[in-house]
Amino acid sequence: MTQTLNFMVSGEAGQGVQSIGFLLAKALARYGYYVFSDQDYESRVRGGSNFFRVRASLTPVNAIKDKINILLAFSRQGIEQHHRGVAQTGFIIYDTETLGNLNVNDTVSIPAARLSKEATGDMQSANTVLLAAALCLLGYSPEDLLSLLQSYFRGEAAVNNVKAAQAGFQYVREHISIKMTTQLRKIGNKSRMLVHGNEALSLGAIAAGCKFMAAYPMTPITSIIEYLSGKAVELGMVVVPAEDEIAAINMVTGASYAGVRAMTATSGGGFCLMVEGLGLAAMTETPIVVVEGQRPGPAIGLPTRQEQGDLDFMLHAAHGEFPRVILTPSTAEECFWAAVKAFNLAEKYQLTVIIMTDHHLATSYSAVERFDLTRVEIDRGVLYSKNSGEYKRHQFTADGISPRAFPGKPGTLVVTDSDEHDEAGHLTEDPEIRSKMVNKRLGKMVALREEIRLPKLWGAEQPEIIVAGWGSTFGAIREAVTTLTETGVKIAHLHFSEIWPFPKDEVGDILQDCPKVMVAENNATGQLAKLIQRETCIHVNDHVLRYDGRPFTPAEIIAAVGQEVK
Amino acid sequence: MTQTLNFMVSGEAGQGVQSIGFLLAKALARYGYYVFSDQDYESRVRGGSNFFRVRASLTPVNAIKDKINILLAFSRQGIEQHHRGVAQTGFIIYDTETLGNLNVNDTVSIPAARLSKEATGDMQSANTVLLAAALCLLGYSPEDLLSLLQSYFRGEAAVNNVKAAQAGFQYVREHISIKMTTQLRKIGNKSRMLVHGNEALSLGAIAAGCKFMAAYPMTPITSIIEYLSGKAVELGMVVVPAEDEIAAINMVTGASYAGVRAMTATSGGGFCLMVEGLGLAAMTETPIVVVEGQRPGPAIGLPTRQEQGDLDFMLHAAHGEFPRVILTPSTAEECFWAAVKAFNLAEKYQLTVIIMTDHHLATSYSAVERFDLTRVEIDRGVLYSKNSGEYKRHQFTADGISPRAFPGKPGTLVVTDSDEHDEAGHLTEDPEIRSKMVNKRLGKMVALREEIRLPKLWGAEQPEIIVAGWGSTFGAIREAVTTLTETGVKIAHLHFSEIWPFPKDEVGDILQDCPKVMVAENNATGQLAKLIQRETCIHVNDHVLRYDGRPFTPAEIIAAVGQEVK
Amino acid sequence: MSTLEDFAGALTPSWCPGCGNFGILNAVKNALVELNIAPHEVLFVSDIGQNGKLPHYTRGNVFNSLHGRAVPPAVAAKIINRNLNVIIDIGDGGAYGEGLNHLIHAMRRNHDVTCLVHDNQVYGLTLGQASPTTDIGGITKTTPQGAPPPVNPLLLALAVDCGFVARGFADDVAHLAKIIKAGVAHRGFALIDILQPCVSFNHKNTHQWYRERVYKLEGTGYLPDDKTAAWQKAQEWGAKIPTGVIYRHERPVYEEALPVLDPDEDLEHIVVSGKIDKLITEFV
Amino acid sequence: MSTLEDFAGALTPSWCPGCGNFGILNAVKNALVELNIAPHEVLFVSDIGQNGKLPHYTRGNVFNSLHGRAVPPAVAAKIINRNLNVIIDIGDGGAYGEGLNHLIHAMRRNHDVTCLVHDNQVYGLTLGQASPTTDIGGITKTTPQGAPPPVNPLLLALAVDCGFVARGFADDVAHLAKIIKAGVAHRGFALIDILQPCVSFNHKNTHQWYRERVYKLEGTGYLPDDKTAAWQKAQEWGAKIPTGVIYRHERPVYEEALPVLDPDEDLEHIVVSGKIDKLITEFV
Ligand SMILES: Cc1ncc(C[n+]2csc(CCOP(=O)(O)OP(=O)(O)O)c2C)c(N)n1
Ligand SMILES: Cc1ncc(C[n+]2csc(CCOP(=O)(O)OP(=O)(O)O)c2C)c(N)n1
Ligand code: SF4
Ligand code: SF4
Ligand SMILES: [Mg+2]
Ligand SMILES: [Mg+2]
Repeated sequence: MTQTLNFMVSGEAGQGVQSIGFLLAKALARYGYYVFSDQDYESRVRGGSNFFRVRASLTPVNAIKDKINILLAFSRQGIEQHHRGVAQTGFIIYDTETLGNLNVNDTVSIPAARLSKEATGDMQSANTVLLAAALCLLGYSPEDLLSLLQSYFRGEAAVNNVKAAQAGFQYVREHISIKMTTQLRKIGNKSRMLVHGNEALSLGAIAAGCKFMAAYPMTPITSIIEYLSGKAVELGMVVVPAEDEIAAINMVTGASYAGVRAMTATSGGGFCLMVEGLGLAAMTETPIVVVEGQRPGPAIGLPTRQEQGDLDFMLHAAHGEFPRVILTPSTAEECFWAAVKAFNLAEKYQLTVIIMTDHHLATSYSAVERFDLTRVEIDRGVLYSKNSGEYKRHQFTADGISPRAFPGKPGTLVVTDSDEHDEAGHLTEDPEIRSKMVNKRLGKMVALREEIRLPKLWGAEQPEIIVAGWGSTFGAIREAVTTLTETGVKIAHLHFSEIWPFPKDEVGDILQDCPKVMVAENNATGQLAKLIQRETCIHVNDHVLRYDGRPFTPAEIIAAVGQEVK
Repeated sequence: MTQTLNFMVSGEAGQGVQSIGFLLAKALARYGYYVFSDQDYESRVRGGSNFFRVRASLTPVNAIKDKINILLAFSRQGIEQHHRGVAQTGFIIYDTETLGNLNVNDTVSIPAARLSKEATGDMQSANTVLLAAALCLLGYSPEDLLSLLQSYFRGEAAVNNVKAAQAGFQYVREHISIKMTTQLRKIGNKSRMLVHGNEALSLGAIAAGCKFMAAYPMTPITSIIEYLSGKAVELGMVVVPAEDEIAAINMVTGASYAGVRAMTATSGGGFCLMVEGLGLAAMTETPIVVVEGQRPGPAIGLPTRQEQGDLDFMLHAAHGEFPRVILTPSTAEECFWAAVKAFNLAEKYQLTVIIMTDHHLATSYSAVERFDLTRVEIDRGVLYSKNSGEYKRHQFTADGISPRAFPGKPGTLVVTDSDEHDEAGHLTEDPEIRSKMVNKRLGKMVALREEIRLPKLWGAEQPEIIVAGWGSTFGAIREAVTTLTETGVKIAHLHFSEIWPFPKDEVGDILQDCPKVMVAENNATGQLAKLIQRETCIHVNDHVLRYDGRPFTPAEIIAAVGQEVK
Repeated sequence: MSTLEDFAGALTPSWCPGCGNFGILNAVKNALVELNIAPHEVLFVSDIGQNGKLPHYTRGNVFNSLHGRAVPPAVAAKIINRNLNVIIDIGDGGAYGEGLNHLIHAMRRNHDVTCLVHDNQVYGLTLGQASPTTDIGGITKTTPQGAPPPVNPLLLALAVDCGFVARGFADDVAHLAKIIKAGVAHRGFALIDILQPCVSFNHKNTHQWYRERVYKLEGTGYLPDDKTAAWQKAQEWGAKIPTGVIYRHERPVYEEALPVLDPDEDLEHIVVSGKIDKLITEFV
Repeated sequence: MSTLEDFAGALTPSWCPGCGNFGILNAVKNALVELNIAPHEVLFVSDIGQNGKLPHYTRGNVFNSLHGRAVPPAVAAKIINRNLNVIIDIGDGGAYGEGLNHLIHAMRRNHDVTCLVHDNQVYGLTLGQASPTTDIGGITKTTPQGAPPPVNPLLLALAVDCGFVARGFADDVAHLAKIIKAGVAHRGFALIDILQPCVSFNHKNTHQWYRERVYKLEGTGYLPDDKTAAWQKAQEWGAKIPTGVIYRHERPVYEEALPVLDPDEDLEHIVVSGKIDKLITEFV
């Protein structure tokens, strides 16, 4: 196999684009390939035109790149829109009997509907026929596909899909003479997990011992709620489908106050409704974790599309001044670790940790090593021990962190208030106590700075251009910088997976010697650029921005940087 | 009269501190004095310890300064807490018969309760006796006070308060031999309006033709709602007491869509709930005006206290990216003009204008010239005229501004959507239209920059220190800079009454030649400082910050700057 | 005379084939035509959800709001322009979950708008989670152990004395159109909860399920003028599900006590009017 | 044995002399003592308003929340720690205005908490604007032309089948304490609407006004077990105002279907448990 192999599954909503794309990716992951996939779909349940891309590689991949080698098409529109993206050596696989003959080159026609009907009695498994045909052409073992289908489907569906796949394999063997130059094989003996960002994040929360979630559905984070809801009983966890986002965040704060690790998840619109609750968590110094999955705004915007437009908002949401932490994981794997870290920082510093993700990261599958659970550590921060006199929830301490206690223990009353309060948690209007409480809360930022993982400069030694990014653009930027470095450009990539508190001194040091600092961001105003300017006073004048609701491709970044180096 | 004369009225909540303070200020304003007053009160209805300060001057004043000349005290605590603030030549006026004799110097004892009882039958007008006594000592004409009382009180209360005042005058004439060196007199023949920031802002909204308000009560903006509610019928205006702040902002957007100028008002906590609605107004390009009255946060914080902690939040509230305008009036008079301008900019650019005020500005009375209504201009922006083909609410135009039409006209359908939409207002997921719509909206910022009044540098020519500020700190900073300039410090004041879009080039030009740039802000993190850094890349390292819930005094700023120049 | 063609929409519906929303769309169009209302006289204020797309599939003025927030802009627009026939399209999630507070207070204040709740007992647009009206025990991805007891929207409406409380069924377009006509004609807030089969995500309350249970109140002798009878009737849910007007009664409309506003008013006149001058004088 | 002294608060009340809240405070203390509950076994979750200060004037665990948001943290804390007696103190503004959505859904789901609504029919802390329960026509600074019809909280509770619906009167401390005791003892959501005179801002519904009208349901033969009877009784308001338990009925408690959590659990054990390992395997 050449370095990477690119697939696309395209069709209407409701035609199984998502399932077949997923099965394809999973089949490749099980063979030990690195896999990255992304999804593009409209905000509707049936019809329209969606696609699911899968890139398989022998080395780690975190972006979609290059032309399509195999396009599995379920609809005419799926072919019309994408056949131009197919590589010269690539193929379009579809059912001419149902879609008719489209005048495009290099097609492999499989009578999928008919084969499904013959094998299973109905046409519902036609797509599985196409999937099997594609994998057969690539030398994938029928047994391995059948066992995958058996683990994915249940009951009758499993039986039918297996039959359909068998028919697909058989048809290709009997009727198709094309030989693919690339043939798949098992790489090593370890198969990888196939997870998208939301799944990885959910697993991270479980690993961190999260016991309570309350949330309201919203694209792109709904699958976190659904995954955890499905596992809750098994895990001894509670997931409450709240009446709205306001309830969700305040329930989470209540649960955390009562003693457990708790989180919520939402998108920008729902986050808007949580803003007042952020302030409550801050004032009561209650640790909570909030996942914010970005999508294009303002308002409802493009519900199923991609954007990184909320950084400014997350940095400054809510009135008044208080500390917070913002993590911006860049890959599915980082989502797992961000969740673990989020709960630790939240409890250690008794504040809100926001994990920013986005539609692209949330829904893109990648094949990753099994998460190493031995690396997971739990730090609940300072807990109250009885010997320390009468309990004061907001006791002044050197580092601003007051030992926590949970309500319900004899001899200990846990009192806290959303009004300004004294050490015991009671209302006060005293100006001195007020100032001390502000200092106590904001003072936590000092130690927090040490907790943030510093961004590492990657690429050329003394670069002439630095491209900075944050979150899910990682794969595209890294891929672009790699390519450019290979062509001799002295370029490097500075990526932020943990963005607040901002490591301003270190970043200042890195950037100040570089003649050109660019940002690549999936937004229109260059929010990271503004943050860098504010924190370091270093001008960032060059932006590669994309804000049409789609994720970056490495090629775009290469093109934009190319213009600069010309 | 020396340059300024300082009064304080102190007592418990429910004892009439506010009314007597107001009457005192009004009496002075009617004589043509410049007056500035502020209020300090707890979040309770009865008891505690409040005060109301009044400063009268022959020249404009916008801050409280210097020691108290006359303290009118209604409670023992009021004396105990404040007698040390009384000038050597000052007096404490109180009723020894009810409060007992407190061991403080220079008191004028008036048997106010007894006099009230004798004059009116009960003791409810005792404070008016004290007020009259004070004014008598200062040579204020009894007739002028009586006519003030008659215009302030209604019915029986008017009769009783007049009697009480007469008793107060008479008592002083008969029993008090002290002579005040300062005697009040009528200055010129024009009496001034006495308004606080909220009243001025309300009048501005009325002058601008605001026809709809929806709001939910919250300190410190409640008096705007109450004032406008009281005048609504008379003005042909609608004020809806909404069920919550979410309803409030969305009602306002609906009313504006339907055709009228509309606004809401809230404080930080309520604003949190309006954040999603901001995005809706932005996406539908509906002009609205939002007044945000700051108070100390986070969460409930200190409901009746002072802070400027919400600038960062106002700049970045809501997910996604869209234009907005933020006005930060500095005086009551500016509140009036800010309201007028807000409605014009909102309609001209079809976006949200936020007017930031705060507790100090909202509740501090000042004596100002009658607002010059001939200077009020109304600009509703581009309205649709029938000749231009089928109506498209979000038509692409050179400046991004699409003509507005209102629903209900034959032949014109006004269609808009919180999802991304095409020119006609219909849902779209097209990437090209999406990008163009983003550009259309954000592009308005270009012309908006020209609308913003540039901050003027005030003070020394080539200053060695510039103190920058925004909003209600104006009076204290200006006063401090004046004093420092008089002592030979080369200092100047740069004040922002209109802060966003930020005039970055002009500010950069002003600041870059100055060796020391300081900010004075009523918050803990220096939010203006951060904004200046971000926009100009000029370091702002010196802060004078106050965040104990109280407004600045000029003396504090003088002290802080003094340390710098030493 | 307005016609069905006047209400032919700009976009092709993106709803699933078989979705109950098609019936609602037809009923809305028919009702408006029968009331002889022209598109420019209608203001659709829609929520977010499958329901919220309806206005784009017909013609009228359209203000599409946020999820759960259709009611506030709708009632405000009505306050400003009383000539508009304001129709709210909202889902069970938006109306009875996210936005319930607005609905209850709007019914209480009694604004003259018509609220069509596309009640598919599920969150449709977000792919099938439990909604506040999901039947008790309903298994969805967010209620794998079964949903808690649902909200009964009709009872909530009665509790705040809503003056027009009705239930329609999306599959009975003629009957639904009649209810909508009556709702639009009603002076005051009209709540019409519409049973709307969702073929993709609600596999319990299907077309078939509703058809077997739904009956019309008309002809049963039931009169919608007694609140206690309505309270009892509104609780009927199971083997038999009543549709039609459950309760109806006129009471003062909120905006009728308010000044009539003219959005086109030349605002400069307001300024030079003596009113503000008089107000200013009050501060001297 | 817990005693009244155990519940002596840290701060001196800042309420106005004569405020109805003093009666509520006493009733709460008495009820807890009579139930022999110790301060550490109580969690007060309070709203913002005059009501929200109550917990500071007695002893217990206290979580003071945001305006209108007392219910969500309260029910979540109860889910986490079932041993806590969770008491919500909230005003008519917070409960029936700003936070009504939470109240209704919490009653629907039936969490085992007790909700005391300090119903002074006015926004007290913000100095006297109309609240959702201000009597119809009530003149306040925000309703100079008179308030619209009020919300009837008891009807709303009945509409979502709340299992304990009661009304108390702040001036009848003994009776109120009895109701609170019953509410705390009730398995499930207990809504207790408490008539609370506000001497500073509500000059209509005064101590005197309530005293002349209020009567106890006990002894009238009324039984709180019939929902239709309750629906009718709950509408009585005017010359006579009933107090006592209006409706009572047990149904499943939301959190009883959930796993019991231990907040003190040593979290490291969760990680090394096989559960997460098994989940990870599902992704391979
Ligand atoms: C504040 C907010 N929360 C969540 C969402 C995501 N969302 C969009 S529609 C919807 C639910 C739709 O259910 P319903 O209101 O019943 O409408 P339906 O699609 O069933 O017609 C949700 C949760 C959102 N857009 N905004
Ligand atoms: C989001 C928000 N809006 C408004 C306020 C201001 N506020 C504080 S208490 C209150 C109303 C109080 O009325 P109620 O709930 O009846 O309590 P009471 O004071 O009468 O006991 C309001 C509007 C706030 N704190 N937060
Ligand atoms: S998901 Fe359900 S409600 Fe949405 S369009 Fe499809 S059938 Fe209709
Ligand atoms: S204002 Fe009313 S509710 Fe508040 S403390 Fe005073 S009497 Fe009580
Ligand atoms: Mg629905
Ligand atoms: Mg109240």
